[in-house]
Amino acid sequence: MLAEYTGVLVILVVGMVIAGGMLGIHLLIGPRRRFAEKQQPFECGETQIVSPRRRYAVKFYMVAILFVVFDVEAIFFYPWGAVFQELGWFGLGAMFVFTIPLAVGLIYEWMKGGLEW
Amino acid sequence: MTVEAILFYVFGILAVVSALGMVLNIRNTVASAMSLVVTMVSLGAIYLLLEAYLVAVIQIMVYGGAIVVLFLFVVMLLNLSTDEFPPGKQRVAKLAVVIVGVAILAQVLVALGQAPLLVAQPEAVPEGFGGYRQLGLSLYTDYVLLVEMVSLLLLAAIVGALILAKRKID
Amino acid sequence: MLPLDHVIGLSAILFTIGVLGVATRRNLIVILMSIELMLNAANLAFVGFNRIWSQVEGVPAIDGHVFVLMVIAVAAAEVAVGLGILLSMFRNRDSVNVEEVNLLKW
Amino acid sequence: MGEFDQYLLTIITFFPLVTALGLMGTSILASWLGAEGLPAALWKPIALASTILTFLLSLRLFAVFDPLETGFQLVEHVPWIPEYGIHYFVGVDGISLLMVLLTTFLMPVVLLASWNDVSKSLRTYLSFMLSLETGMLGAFVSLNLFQFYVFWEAMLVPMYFIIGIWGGPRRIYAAVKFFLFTMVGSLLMLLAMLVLYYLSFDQTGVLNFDLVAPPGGVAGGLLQTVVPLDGTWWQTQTWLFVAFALAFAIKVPMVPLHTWLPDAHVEAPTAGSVVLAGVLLKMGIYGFLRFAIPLFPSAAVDFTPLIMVLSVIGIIYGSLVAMVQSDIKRLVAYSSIAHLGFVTLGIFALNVHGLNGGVLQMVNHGLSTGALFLLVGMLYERRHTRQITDFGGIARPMPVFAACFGIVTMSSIGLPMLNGFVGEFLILIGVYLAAPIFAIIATFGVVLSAAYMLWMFRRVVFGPVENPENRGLIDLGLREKIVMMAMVIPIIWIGVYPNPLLRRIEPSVIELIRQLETRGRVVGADLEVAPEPGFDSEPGFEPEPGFESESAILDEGEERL
Amino acid sequence: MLIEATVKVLFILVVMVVGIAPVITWIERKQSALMQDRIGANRADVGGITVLGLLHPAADVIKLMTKEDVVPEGANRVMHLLSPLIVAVPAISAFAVIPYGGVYRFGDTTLNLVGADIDWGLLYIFAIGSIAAYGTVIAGWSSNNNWSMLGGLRASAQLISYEVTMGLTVVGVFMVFETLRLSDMALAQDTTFRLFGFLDRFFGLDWRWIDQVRVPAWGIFYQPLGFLMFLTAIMAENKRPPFDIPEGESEIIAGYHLEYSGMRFGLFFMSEFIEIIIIAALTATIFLGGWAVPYLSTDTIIGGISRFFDVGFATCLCILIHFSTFMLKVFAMIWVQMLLRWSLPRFRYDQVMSLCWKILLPLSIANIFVTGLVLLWVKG
Amino acid sequence: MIPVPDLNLLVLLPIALVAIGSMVILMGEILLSRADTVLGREVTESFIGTVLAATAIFFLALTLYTSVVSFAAGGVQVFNPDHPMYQLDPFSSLVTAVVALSALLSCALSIAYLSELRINHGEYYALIMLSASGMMLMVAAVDLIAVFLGLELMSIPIYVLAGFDRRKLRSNESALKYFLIGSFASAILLYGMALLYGVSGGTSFDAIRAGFEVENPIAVVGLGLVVVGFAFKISMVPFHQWTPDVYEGAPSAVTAFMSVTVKVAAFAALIRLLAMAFGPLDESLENIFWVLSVLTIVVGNVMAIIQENVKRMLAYSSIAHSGYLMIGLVTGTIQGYSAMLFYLIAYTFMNLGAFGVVVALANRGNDCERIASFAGLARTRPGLSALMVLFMLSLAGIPGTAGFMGKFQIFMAAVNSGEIWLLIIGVLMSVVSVYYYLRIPVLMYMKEPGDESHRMEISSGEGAVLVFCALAVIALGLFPNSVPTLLFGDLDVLNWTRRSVEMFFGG
Repeated sequence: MLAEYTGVLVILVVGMVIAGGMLGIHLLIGPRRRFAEKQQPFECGETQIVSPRRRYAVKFYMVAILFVVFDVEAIFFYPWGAVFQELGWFGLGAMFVFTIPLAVGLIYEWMKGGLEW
Repeated sequence: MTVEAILFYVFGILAVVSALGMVLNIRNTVASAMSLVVTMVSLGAIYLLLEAYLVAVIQIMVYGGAIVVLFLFVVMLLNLSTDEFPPGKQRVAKLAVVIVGVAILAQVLVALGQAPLLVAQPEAVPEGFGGYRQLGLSLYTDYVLLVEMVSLLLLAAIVGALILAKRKID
Repeated sequence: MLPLDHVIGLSAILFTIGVLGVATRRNLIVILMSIELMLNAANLAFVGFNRIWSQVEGVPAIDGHVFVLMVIAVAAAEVAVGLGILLSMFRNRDSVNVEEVNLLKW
Repeated sequence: MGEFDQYLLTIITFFPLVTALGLMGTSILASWLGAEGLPAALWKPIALASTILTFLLSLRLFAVFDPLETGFQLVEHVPWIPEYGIHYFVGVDGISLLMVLLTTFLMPVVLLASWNDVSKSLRTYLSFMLSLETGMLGAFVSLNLFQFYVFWEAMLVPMYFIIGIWGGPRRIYAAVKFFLFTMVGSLLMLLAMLVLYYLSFDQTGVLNFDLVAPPGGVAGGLLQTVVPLDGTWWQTQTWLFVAFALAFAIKVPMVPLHTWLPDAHVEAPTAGSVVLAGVLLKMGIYGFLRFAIPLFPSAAVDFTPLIMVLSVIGIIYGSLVAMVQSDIKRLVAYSSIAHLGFVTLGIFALNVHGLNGGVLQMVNHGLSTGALFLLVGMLYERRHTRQITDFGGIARPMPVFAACFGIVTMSSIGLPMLNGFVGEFLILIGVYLAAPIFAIIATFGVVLSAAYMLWMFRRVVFGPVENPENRGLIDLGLREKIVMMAMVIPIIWIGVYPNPLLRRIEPSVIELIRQLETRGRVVGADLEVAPEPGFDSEPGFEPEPGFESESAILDEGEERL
Repeated sequence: MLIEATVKVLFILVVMVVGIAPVITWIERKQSALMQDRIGANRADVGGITVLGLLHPAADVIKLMTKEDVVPEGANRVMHLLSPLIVAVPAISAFAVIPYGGVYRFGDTTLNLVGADIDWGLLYIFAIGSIAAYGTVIAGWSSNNNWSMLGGLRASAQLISYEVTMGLTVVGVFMVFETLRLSDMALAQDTTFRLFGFLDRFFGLDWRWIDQVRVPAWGIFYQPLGFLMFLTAIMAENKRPPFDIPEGESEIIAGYHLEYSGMRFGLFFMSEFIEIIIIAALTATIFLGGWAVPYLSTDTIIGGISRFFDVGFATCLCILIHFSTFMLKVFAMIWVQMLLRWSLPRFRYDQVMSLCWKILLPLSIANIFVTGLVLLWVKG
Repeated sequence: MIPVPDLNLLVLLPIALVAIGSMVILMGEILLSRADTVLGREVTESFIGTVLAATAIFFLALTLYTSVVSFAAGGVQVFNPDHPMYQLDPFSSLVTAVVALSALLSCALSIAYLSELRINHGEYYALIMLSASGMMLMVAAVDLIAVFLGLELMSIPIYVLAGFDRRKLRSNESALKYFLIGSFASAILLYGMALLYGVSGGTSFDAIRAGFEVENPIAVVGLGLVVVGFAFKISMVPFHQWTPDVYEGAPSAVTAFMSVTVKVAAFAALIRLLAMAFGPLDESLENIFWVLSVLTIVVGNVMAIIQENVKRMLAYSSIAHSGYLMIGLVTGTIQGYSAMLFYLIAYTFMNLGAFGVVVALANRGNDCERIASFAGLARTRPGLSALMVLFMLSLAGIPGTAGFMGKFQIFMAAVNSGEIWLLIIGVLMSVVSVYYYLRIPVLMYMKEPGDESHRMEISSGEGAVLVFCALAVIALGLFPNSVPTLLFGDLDVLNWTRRSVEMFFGG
């Protein structure tokens, strides 16, 4: 079984070599002329007045939290989908029951404005 | 030593190092989170080596891809990138926890040394072990109750997160 | 063929690192991450042990794997709620230092 | 016995509680319905009527009681929690009969006496008093250890509130102290009870909390339990006795454990003090008589010297401390310690005279000290002070009061023809027979008590009226006169003709002594052989003289000391 | 084994990454020019030869290589360097599981034309993709630039949102093909089915001509809605227009890679194009039959050719045909993406999120259950 | 197609009802908050709250009914005979019923409180029910996976509930602490379970029972970690530090709920685990429990004395009660376990009552929680004060109350096992506890009122709950074997508890 993963290992290594090599070459041949203005973060010509290291809208968190929850939901779907035909009606029923609370959760989130941007 | 064993040690060491990096890096929380990603991915690789295929991919998807992302979000968005907090009180309690933790570790390691688990180690696992097919079939027959319960748990998480995090609840 | 003893040993080490993280760090996020690390250590132990107990009386047994799946789901829910709590606290106070969680004596 | 008498004890016990619940219940019901409850003017009369009715019922009890019969009478035995051998099991013998009577008698008197004392949340007060009465009565008639414990603790709560709410300035301290002291002992007693319970279970195979075998019951009572004298430490009789004795000694109180008493007495409202002194303190002695001594006879005998010493110390100490008190109530409180020292002394003489006297003296003390507290309360009501120095020459404005005070004081001292004398005399005889030296010291205590009582009496009642505030004092009103009459008449009656009481006490006392004999030292040395009554000691065991007769007891007592 | 895997992997990498990826940049320019009535890339020349502007990709590389590597002050240098790698490596690695040919038998040996024929290939891509999400967010964060930060946030929020939907939209396909292995999926599509076969359940007939209509057993015919949703989701994953809110230049300049220059930017750029290929290859594999030639199953092809040639040669030819078919489909999908990219205006961010959570997510769940019901009904 | 497993869906009814209820509430909350009028009534926030609470109570009552029916039917039913995860037997039915009842009472208690604190969101009830479903899973589980899942399903909603008053920092912090400690504990528990799985090769209790060996150090460590994990939940010393903080910070109604149900569920699950998966306890474990029990009793009682906050005081008192309950664990006998169960039932009513009084006093967004603010309460709120006295007496273990019957049975069991020293310590500490429990009656009845403003009216929900608890406390205290009820005849709680645990001993 594990033999199947050789390709993955290879491509990971190759991928790193490619990406790393490109960066490396660039570092080698790229010019280097630094001065203060160039090093400043780009703010359309203004000097930076607000640090980006601050709190952002809560929506982002809501999305991330929702994502985590629904990602878990999704991983329960994958193996189920793959064996669905073997499970038959029973499997469909089980998954239906599984989905109800999540659907309720989604509707709830939706209606409560948790999905509004 | 087989290739698998070598890979196991590589990933094991990677996991430990990155875990230590996560815990010990007190200057940069984002880096801590990224270290955690490395740990998670290494663990995923070890799961693969242990022929827990579905678990491995789910580990990477959920732990590596979702949970730590959430951490990272919070770290970045709340600007918790550095945390040079003043040294804390309660040294004793913490020391106690540390000692107990290390003691348990030692205990387990010694126990492992004394009573090797090798006795029952099977050379090969049954056909299809750890794949999505076997796991899927068991999950939705033998363990179907747990699956339903997980969905309740997720419902609770959704509701709870919304209640707590949303600025205004109507 | 993996050295399963070492797998369990690795999980114990990771678990301990997690405990140490919880005990020594004061950044709430890092504490949470350490707890996740502990859960992962347990997962590793489950998977490792399941490799040993891949067959019980001739029947493939995957209790450990199922447990891990459940733990992952639980961890996700836990993190979602935990960060929600963190957010609601952060909204009222600007710190995530455990030691500043001090209205109630810790 | 008629149908009615069969349930007499239950009715007596629970009648006050029912009244209390009725008082509270109607108000709750009324407030729910939005209607007006019972008019406030009716509360006191209803409570009083209830207590008087209870007293009348207990007189009926007195009449029904057969003085010739030993053992428990009017027994009721109903399963309560039969899984654990807990039954509702009541019955009276001579001792508890008197205690019941004393209780039911004191309650109406007390209520009448404190007619105007209490204005703050009156209904609650009355309910507490009534439920207190139930608690006390229940404890006196219980023959099931568990049930006893329930009542024993249950009466604590109302008393605690009575002291704490309606008491004097330091009432909270006093109330909490009272509660905590009692709790320590009683919880240890609970433990000992449980140990005993399982001992009995081991021996009989039946889970049983009954003290004696119920009528028609198969299981023997706990009294049949053989408590080993050695064994696991927590199973030895000694330790079990200590646990029980501690609980009772705190309640009595015996000397090193007495410190709650002055506080409680002083801070309690008059009614509370009277009930406390009159009944609650007796609970400790009653506990010794009913439980500690018969259950653990050998240990009791072993501990006799210690308890006697403590009693004597109590007598002397109480008297001496009483002597230096400037507060009348405090003085009476310390005198209580001294008097109860007498009682325990008499009880632990463990012979007929001592026990007879002790039991009688319990009644006497209840009457005389109760009356004293009542009188002090009446004074306090008028002057709002209890300092001896504030008074003087009370006899002039308040002759009736002075007369009553005089009689009661004399009774307390133990003047012949008054009740105190009979009791103290019997006790002294008993103690003398058992341990002459203690009798002598105790006699000295009598002298001391005379000294402080008379000294106090003189300073309060006689002499010129120095304090102008005392000049205008009004003498006892009709209500107060009735109260005092109610107290004084039995004081004199018992002093002159104690026989009706003694007649009823004696069989029970003899029964108790028989218990001691049959389950004395030999018992428990060998678990297999439970000796029959009159069974002589077996060879190899420490010889113990058989308790054949009264004289034998006397001999034994002399021999021992 | 190692060598075989390496060869297979390198082959696809060379074809896709080295071969196609640069070409796509050119295609994009030319196509957009075509659509906008311009000429498009035509300036880069080597000695006056422009070859329709085909030299532009090479010029781009050289330019990026020789640009200065600027790291803004206040940036986290390590993270700044890491994030393009985190984006690029997963993108490249995704090729490992994409089957570009079927399983062929040469005597005793079998040739399986997929870099790593792992059991849960599709999940592998999802997993890889979820790791790639770190790249954008880290890039945005490490640059110490408000626009970058905002871009990174938007990018990651969008990525993770669509990750869920993307997963759920293909569950229907799993159910139909009963597998998560991409090569099995492709194999399963190497046949045809009666399009209206399910009507048998209702009419019980051999029912006119319509009953005999056969179509290739492609995912798109089983899961038309799934195909559309999957395409939408996976395109959103790539953050290309019309889903390019994270880098919407009119709002936040260039988003998370604003502070990137030189090859660091090049890697972001490259992975974006690699992802286009992956999307194309993946949709082709899942929904368009992968390497399968419509109506001509492998056996038919080999059988047909081997009538004239020897079996080995026939198989080789078949491989060639299959690979070409695959590449054709890939290019078709790339073309579709380009078409979409240049036809549709950019969504607003709230529209993107609504589309994901309020439309695609419920629809995909509904799709799963409808699929389930139909499947079970048809099976009886 | 695989053969369809032979599931016994009816067994799942209690959990299913609660879960459905929670979803109905969520949907109802959405529908109601979007409607202007319902059946001609204007939809106000309090109306929504009441309707949703009524829904919750309805479903919990159904759950209660089903679990009682299942208890009455007796016998052991499993959800999936091939792979038992969830087993409804007398023990789990009884505990399920208790959980349902206390959740029901908590819901009724919260209606007015939530609007008083202006946190009247319908999610509250949904979360309570979700948590209850977790408890039900946990107490009926016969598999470590289900135990763990149930534990988490129980905890996660409670973390949220603890922080339900989002605008208050204290509530936030309470939630945060509970969350941190709780998830730390579950991680420990989980690792223990992993080790147990490792030595036995299965996660079901049967497998563990077969595979557990005291000689195996890994097994011992695993068991230890599992116990530690539970120790956090039942606030066993030295894992108790979170309790007072969390109890104090959380909204009172939530504290009432979690102080009761979590303890019941966690203890029940622990008993079940120890009895079913480990059989008779090893002596060394007994000794550890002995020590921990003493520590818990002493620390809980001693610390309670110095508290100035009612909720903190009750928190320490609940720690102390955990200690008493652990005496039952030390004995490990049928008697000890049934005594624990009885104690838990008694504790449910008395603690819920005590917190209920605190809840009923909450005024205009503020909890009434300083002990000093109880001064003179008897004057202004005589009824509440009387009830509070009753609950305090019961907590202190005065005869005639449920608390006493509980303690009494625990003591009986301990005496029977010869744990005299443990008991002596317990008894002495009981006296200490009397001291702090009495402080409240002292203040209420014997002190003059301060300038605190309490809520002056009691809502019908609170009133009903308090009266119910009071009646239950008295009834259980006086007639543990035949609680008289109007509708259902006499309830023999004493035998119920015994019947429930007999199963563990092959009865």
